[in-house]
Amino acid sequence: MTDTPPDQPCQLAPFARSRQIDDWPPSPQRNSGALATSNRGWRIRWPVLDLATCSRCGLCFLYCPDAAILLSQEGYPTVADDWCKGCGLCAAECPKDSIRMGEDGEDTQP
Amino acid sequence: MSRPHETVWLGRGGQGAFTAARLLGLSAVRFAARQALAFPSFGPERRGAPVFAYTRIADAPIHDRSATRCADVAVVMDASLLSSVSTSFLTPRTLLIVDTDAPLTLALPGRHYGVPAKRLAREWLGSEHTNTLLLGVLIGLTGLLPAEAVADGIRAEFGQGSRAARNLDAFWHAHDLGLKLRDADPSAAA
Amino acid sequence: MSQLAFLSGNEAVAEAVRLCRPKVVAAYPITPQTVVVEALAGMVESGRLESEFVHVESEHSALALVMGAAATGVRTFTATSSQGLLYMAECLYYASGGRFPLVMMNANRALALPWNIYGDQSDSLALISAGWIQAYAETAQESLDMIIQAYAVAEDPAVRTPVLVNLDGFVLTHTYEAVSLPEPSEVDDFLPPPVFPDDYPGTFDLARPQSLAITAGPGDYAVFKARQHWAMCQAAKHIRTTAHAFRAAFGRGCTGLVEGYRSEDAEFILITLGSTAGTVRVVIDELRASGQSVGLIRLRYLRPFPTDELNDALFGAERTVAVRALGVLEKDISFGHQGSVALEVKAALYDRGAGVPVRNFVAGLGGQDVSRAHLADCFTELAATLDTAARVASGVRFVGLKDLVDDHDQEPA
Amino acid sequence: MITIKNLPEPEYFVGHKACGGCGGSLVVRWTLKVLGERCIAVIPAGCMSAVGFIYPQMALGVNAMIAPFAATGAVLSGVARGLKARGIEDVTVVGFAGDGATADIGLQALSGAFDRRERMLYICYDNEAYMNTGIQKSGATPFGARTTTSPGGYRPETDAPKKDLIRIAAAHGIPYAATASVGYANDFLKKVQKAAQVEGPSFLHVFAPCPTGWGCDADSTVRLGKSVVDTGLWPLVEWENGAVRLNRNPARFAPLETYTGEQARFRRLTAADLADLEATRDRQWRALRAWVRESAGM
Repeated sequence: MTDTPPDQPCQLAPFARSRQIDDWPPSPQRNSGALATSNRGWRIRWPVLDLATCSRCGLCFLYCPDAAILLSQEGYPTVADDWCKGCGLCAAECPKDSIRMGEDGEDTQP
Repeated sequence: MSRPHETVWLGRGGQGAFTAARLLGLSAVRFAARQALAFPSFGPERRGAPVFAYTRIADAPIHDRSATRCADVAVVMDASLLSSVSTSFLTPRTLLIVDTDAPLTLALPGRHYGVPAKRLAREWLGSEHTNTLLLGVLIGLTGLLPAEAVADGIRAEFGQGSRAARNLDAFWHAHDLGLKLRDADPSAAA
Repeated sequence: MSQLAFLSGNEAVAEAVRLCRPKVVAAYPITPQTVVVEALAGMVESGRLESEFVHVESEHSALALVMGAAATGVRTFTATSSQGLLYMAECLYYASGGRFPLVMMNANRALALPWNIYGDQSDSLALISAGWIQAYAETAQESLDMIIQAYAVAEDPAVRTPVLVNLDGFVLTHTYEAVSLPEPSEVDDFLPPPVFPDDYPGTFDLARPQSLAITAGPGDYAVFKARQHWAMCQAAKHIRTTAHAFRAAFGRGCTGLVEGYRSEDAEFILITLGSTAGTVRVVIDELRASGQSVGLIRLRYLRPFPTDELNDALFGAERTVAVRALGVLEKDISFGHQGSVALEVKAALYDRGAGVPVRNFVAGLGGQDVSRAHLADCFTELAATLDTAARVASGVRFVGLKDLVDDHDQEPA
Repeated sequence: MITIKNLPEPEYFVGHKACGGCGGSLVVRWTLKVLGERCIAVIPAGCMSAVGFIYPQMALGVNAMIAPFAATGAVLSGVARGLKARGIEDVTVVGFAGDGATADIGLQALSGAFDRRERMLYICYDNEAYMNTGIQKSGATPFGARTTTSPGGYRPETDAPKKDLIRIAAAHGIPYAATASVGYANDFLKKVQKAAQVEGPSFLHVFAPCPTGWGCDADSTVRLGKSVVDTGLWPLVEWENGAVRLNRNPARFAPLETYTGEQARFRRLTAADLADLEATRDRQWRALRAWVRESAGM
């Protein structure tokens, strides 16, 4: 069954398109948090972080509608490649101007 | 095959015509091992408006669900209705029982029996509800069901309280009255 | 043991629901269904039924609400009629597409305009494609029995398709008759528990969260719909096995999706549904007594449509006489064509019934009384159908229209 | 108390297909962080259901279902009663409906659920038009805002403001109703927590910008969420058991242009329109302050 849940909710899980009719669940239902495709292709720009000036306030993490900013144990942000759509909210709301929107694919932590 | 016995009840909304129709059917089914359908004239219930109700009784299961076209018995709880509603279900064979204090002079088909039901209900029941009383007259006159079966039906409907006792009392009195009417006209027996 | 009661169709449904112990009941009144929700309210108040009784603000909400409740894994009930059924039409498709195992009673009633509260079958037949199993009861007893069986069928994990149990408005909903009322323990033994097992598909799961009633794009939608269709087709088998089990447990009831009455040796057969079948039986007995070769086939279920059963009944090996003409009698008209049931029947007969003339009789619209004389007329007309001229006339015959208008009951020239 | 400083780590709304900078998805993400995994979400037809449940990808990490457009309140009721019948008491039932699904087509079902005192949290994420269908006017579209069905800017016969959902909710006498904005996160988080604790229905009306529909930059969502409050166009109000409180009650408002100037939907506003908008705002605030005084028994 393609219905097998991923180990963690809302993690990227590989999903091969069903080929057998029985691979579809019997009704419009599916395990929650079962994701297949990345949103990577949505963006033109993405955040480039200057950790030297980062105050670890966490506002970038707070305001990301896509949960694409992850915080390290120490409170520093990293960018989730699969989820960032490049909207720029994190950069706009960073009180220290530690985030700028660079080209997609640029090193996020130069 | 034998045709089911058809009783038509005619009253005004609130007078208990349908309760009487249902009580007769209930007694037939639960206490006389007969089959019955009981149904009201379909539609919204409006207090005071003319109400028909029907009881269809037979020995075998009743499948016919069409309207009653020929009544064996018609019970009229308010004589004033007879001039304003269609009585096409009356035939020369119909026994027409009418609540009236005055002598009956109706230009309608059927054999007519006048009973001062409201006056008697005030006396026996302390109310103007004539349904159990007219049920008693009907059973006495026609012998359609064993009277004890209808008494059981009344007990099942009204429970054990004083209301049941009063209604039973009225029923039996009325039953005697029906028997007397029948003695005067033996052809009325069902 | 079971007790004999004197109940209306509506009351029989309410008693059946009480015995099935739904955990959530959504109630919105509409004539002629209202007695059902009133009776259930009384049962909840008196403690005879332990259920969340929810007063909703519309039929749309009633069906949406029981869908939400079913998603938590509990048995539910609601009832409606006519405009109410159409008002919840969107949710009917939702519920069947989501494969929620709901049971709903519908008091068959005419549709406005003209506004009319009396019985006919236009409401449920308008929603024949909504993905619900559609059952039509003839008697109060069958209404009670169908409700109980409906839960068994709907909740069967292989079916998971909602069931609509239809009662003719007033003629059945408001008519009192003898009903054998089972004991609660007997129904408990017959049905699964009213709280579904934790792994019941299509319900929330707190240990393993589920997304239900989801979106599917063009690449997947068709697969879900095909599976829904197959489940409905499979349901026919489950309806029959459930009916056999019911008969074994309670000693009564039809076991097929169609029921014949004196039809095996009848040349002229009326096909109908609902309570009108009862009056047809009486007319058949009368006509048989005068030597006429007439019979009845009653459609107990319109979805899944019993194509094979119907064909077997009409053309099967057990017949002793060949069918010469068929009439389909229904309280419905699909404007500009014919009655919906006639269209269904004709489609079902396409392979095996070629050459048998089928006439469509529309009767009982908006509560019009269907009399024995009307039905006898139908059989007379069926016989006349055999002459070539009548055979090609495919129009609808409005039964009894002559009683109402002086000139004609056929389409103006 | 959960604040922006200690927002729980688990994510329950990830990988959804909402537009970049979507305010509505921020509302869902934050709310689920507060409520945690023992929650059942009901989402009617609209942006959040269209972006969160596309088979086979399910973006919500909690139990969830899509409701018929008009029936969020009814489905929430059903879920709440089903849980009650099963004796499950520690699961929050939450609805996320847009402004069309709340102020227009779903108002009847919402009113019924309020009336029945269902134990549910109903969140309206308000982006002020039907966005999932492509920016059509709703009952919550403000004066002067261009939509595809009000191309010249929404101009009703009068200068009536958008439907006052908080007053409609409060008029049902429910225990808790509040407005919030994605621009004021702590205020929002506090209100979600309060609302989830209430016995009975609670209602949050949350300002949730839609960069796609409003013609503003994708990174302006939070900024607009602040400026709409600071200009007085979106009062932060709390109704708790009959008492009304203004969470922000400024003596002076920021100029309207700081809010309208960023959005293409307001581009056609003339100076006279802005004056009308300002007058309407001031009238609303007078009424609001009167409501506060009245509720305090003054």
